Amino acid sequence: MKTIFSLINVVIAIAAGALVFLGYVFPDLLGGMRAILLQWAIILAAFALLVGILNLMQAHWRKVTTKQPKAVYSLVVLASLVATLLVTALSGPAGKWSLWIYNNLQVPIEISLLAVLAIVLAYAAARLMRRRMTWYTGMFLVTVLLVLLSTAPLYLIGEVSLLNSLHSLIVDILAVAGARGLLLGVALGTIAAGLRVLMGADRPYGG
Amino acid sequence: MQTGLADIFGLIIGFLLTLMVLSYIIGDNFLFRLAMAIFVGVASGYAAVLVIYNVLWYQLIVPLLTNPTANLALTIPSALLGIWLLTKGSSRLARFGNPVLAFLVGVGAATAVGGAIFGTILPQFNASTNLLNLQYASPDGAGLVSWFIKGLVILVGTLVTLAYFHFGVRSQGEGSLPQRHPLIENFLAPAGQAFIAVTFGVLFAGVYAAALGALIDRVRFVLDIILRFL
Amino acid sequence: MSALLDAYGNILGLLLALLCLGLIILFVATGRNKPGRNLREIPAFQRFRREVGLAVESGKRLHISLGHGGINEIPAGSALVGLTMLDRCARAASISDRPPVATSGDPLLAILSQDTLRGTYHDLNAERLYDPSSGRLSGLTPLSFTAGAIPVIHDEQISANILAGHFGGEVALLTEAGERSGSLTVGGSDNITAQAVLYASAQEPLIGEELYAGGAYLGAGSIHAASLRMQDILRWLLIALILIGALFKLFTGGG
Amino acid sequence: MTDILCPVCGKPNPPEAETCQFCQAPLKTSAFTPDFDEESDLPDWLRSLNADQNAFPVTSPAEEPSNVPDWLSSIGGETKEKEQPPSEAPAEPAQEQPDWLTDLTKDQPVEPLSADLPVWLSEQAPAPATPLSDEKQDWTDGWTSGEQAAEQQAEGEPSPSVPAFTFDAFEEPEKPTASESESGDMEGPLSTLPDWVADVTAEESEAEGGEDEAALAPAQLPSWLEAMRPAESDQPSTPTEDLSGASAESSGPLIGLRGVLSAEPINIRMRRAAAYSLKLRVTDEQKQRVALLEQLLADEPKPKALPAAPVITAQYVFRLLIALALLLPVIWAVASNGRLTPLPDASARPGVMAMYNLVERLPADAPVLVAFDYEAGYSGEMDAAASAVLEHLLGRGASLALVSTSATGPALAERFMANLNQQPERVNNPYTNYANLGYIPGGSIGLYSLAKSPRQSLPYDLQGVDVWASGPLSSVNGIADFSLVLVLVSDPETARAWVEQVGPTLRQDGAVLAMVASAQTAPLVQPYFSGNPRQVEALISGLAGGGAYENASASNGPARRVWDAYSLGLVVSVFVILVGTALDVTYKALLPGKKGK
Repeated sequence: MKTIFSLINVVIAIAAGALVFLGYVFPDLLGGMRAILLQWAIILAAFALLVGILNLMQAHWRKVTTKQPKAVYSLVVLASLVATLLVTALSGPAGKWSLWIYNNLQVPIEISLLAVLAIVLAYAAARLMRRRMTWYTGMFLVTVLLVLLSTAPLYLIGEVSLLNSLHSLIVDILAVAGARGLLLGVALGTIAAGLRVLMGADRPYGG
Repeated sequence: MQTGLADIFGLIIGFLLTLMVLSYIIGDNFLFRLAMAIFVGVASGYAAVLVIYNVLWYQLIVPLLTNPTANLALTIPSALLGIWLLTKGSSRLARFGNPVLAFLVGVGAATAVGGAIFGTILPQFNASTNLLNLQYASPDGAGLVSWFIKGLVILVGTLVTLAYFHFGVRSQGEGSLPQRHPLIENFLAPAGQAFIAVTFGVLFAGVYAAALGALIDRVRFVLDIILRFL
Repeated sequence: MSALLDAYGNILGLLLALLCLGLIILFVATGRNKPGRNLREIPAFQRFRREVGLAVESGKRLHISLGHGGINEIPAGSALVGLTMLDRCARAASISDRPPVATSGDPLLAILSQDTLRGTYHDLNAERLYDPSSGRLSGLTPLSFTAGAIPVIHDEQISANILAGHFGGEVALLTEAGERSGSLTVGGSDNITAQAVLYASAQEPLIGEELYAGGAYLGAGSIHAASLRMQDILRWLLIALILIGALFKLFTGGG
Repeated sequence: MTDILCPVCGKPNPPEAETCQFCQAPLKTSAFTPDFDEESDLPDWLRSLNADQNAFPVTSPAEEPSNVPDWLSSIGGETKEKEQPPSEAPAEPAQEQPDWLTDLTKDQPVEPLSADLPVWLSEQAPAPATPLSDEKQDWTDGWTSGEQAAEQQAEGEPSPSVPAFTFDAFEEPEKPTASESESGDMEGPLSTLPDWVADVTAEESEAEGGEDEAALAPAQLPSWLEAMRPAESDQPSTPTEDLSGASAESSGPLIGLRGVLSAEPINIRMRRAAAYSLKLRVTDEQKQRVALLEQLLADEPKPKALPAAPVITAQYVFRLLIALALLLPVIWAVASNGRLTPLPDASARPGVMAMYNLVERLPADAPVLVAFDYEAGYSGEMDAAASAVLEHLLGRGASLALVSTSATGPALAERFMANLNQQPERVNNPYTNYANLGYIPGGSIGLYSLAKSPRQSLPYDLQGVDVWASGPLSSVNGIADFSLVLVLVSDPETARAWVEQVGPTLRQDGAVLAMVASAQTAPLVQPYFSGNPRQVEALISGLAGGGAYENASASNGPARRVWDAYSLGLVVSVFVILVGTALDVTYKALLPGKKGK
């Protein structure tokens, strides 16, 4: 009985995938069908968000009820989640109190996390040569230093034309070439991963 | 006055949260964890209301209430499939939601393949073949040589970077370890790896510059608050 | 040539997809692709496999982070590969004292990670060992997902972190938490900005399309190895066509 | 009515039969008929169940009462083995195993489970685990063969064939005292046995009884049965007493026997049943050993606590030094609020000049679509990068429509506009000529539908007002009707999605796509600006681009306020990374013995 259901799941995945992909190829013929399926997917993603929120709350609630270590943080997550849901739902996404929560809690924390990222990246760059001493990591480090120096006029000195030309050589030529090769490689990998699902070989949906 | 008070109170909370997060630089501590817990709750709650408001309310419930017959192909099936997907919320009923998940994974896979082919491979192919296209050289012919060298370097860089990732190996003769073709192993791969190292250096510097902008913004914010309240 | 692409781009895209499909089926059918036998060695996967064994013996846990890319958007490809690697990790470490945990930043991805873990334990006749909270949604925005994953790395005796999915520059916060808690970090992403950050901060970065070879290197079946052979064939086909196209436009003045 | 068991061959016969239908032995020897008809008050389902039980007394090992003496449980033991499920057919041979896995599994020899177990347990030891049979078992072979064995240990309960580890197994069956056995009454240890046992013992006692009733006419036994008759030597040699006149036993296991030894059934039955205490006689040493074993079993599944890592390490100090070296100069530069470093020159940055010219060429009251597609974390950099451009747009009298493909984008847009209105020149005359259309869900799919039809994709603004009916947006039907589409973006994927999904529609109708990209995204958007054909008409890269734009538009924006700190920060960062690398490599070189971690 179970194999019948998994077979049905595989057929659904392949059929939906084929229709959407053919919608790319024949936009006039199947473009409308593709748009509808994609619109369904957008709305289903919103329903999935409801399940996701439930999952998040269940996980933290279980931590609190089973008194696992550091469960106090889970309690704080639940409290802030419920409070934000209530305030934002009542006053609307662009309401005064929603924006108050967003501007005074979420934005400062996110910017501070990126500020910590600056220190973390500097530390990672400083330890790179110790972790992997090769010609390529050396080239990487030299490139980082040159680009940082040429991103803005030097302090007190101002613009240095040599640095600017180095900057455009590195960014406009070498990086564009490497980025294009990387993007093409990633695209090949994405095609392979997607086709395995469309063939029914990979079935992450419990097929 | 009441709004003024809320703003001041907000600034103080923002100030405290900023210091709590920056304390992670010294080490993982209680204040940082508290700030992270608040952040996960607030961000998830706000994003949830936004999505429910913009998608479920405006694109599903309002059309169903105001004009049920319009756009039937969109509203009814997605509402039914959505409710069906809610079974994934309980671990006992989760198995029944697999068909809807299969639909979403199928659509996602097709979007990925379509995006990769029509969004990356064809445009990048077209842009790469235009690198030496005289049509796009500068009209007055000035700097033709530098334009050509620039185009050639980008073309070669793109191809050797792509070649570097070759996965297949074959034994190159009796008793030797399986290896990639000597042309790849000794020429294309090292050149490709050099281009990759430079590209990653540029991208890393970009991320660092953005993060430095955030660090300066936070330092300015903290100093502003201190100066304001002292 | 550009006019050709604009006019027949759709058909060319379809032919390319069918060619890829045909090559995969051909290589699976001919079976000339023994898994793990004729692929170049990637240090990251080599060290990761050893780390899985050490994790089981030392009673530690594996953490697989699937990123915050949506399943019905372009980054779906990296998310699908992340789920395959999650399945392989769960199989290998299912007898550990502390079974693996998966974090993600997209609701659909969190549901899929739970289904993947349930399916894996079902295959191993150990459905009792499956714990629904091992597939977690740690936050709904990119940075809140990262903020939710950092405590997992610090608190849950993690021996190895596998970052496989769509990340941004903030992925360095996860590798930093890994380094502070003394765990190995193997990481790859479809976003090349995140790859650049992982190149500098992860102990074992996966660069370019190496992330997509995860299934083949972890023995997820012959179709993954066949996919890699298809990618190699396509790679050289693209290189040849780009060269021919560039020379054609050079000599014909844009044609 | 109950079938009658044949006294000779023990097979069930219908109640009305005179002789056994199998061996023709006479049935009516005044056999035992129960005092009361137990059947009548049983429910139907139990009756059918009861009948079956009497006919085929099958007791599954698991239900076997634990207080059964050993001699009986060993019979059960045999039945258990018979019931042992045949081991599954050997699975197909595992797929060839990759080299790295065979090395992995070679180091962990799997000891046979039953090597040093006690005999009674090792017989019951589970069959060796069979590897997975589906095509995916390869590098995990080592794990799965271990798994199933461990799984059975992890289960904690013994596999069905291993008898539950109970103390009764050690109990010595109490020997019935002489008087009880003679009285034949069922007061002894058998008194609590189920009916089927009683039937078994009744058959045996009848067989024995057979010899006493030599007077019964010998049955004409069939030859094959005659051959099975026990040899003469088994026959008791002593003459038996003539008991034909004695009364036959009417109940208990000795039913039907005549002349059972002289005890009076009634007064025996009247005595209170002897209480057999089930209290265990276990020595203290045994108790300790059992407690130790229980402790071992309890600890096995519990994950072991791991040693906490030291807090202060060389890495920790190194990290603190780097943080201080970066933070102190930045704090000083921000606190001093100097204007020592000039803003970057806009003419040296083609993307900035292109943006400036674009905005300058906009007609008055032109509708402009502004997408806030960056995460809140990047607003420190993006506010400084984009403020000058939007100030310029507001100065030109453009009417803005704000959208976002990120869930928190709309709030970010409101925050940005609020900051703009806090500029000195707008405190008294805030700018309100904008509509916040909210969030476009679905990432690139959402952009595809926005490019097709903005009105259908975003029907209402955040306040729920239909902004397309009237006002500056009433003239906009398609996305190309916007004079400018300006995307503020911090993620390369999002930038690519705008170029691929919206770009083609804009180019078809001559509309313009411009971007303000974060410094991390600019290198990947650059090819779209410098490529041929140009897919992004103008590009501002990060804070440096914002500074250049402020330079071009001679405005005193946020970029100028932090410019000194930014340029000093970059120089200090280069210095910190260089010195840090040198120190770290030297530190590793000086300590060759210690493995660099």
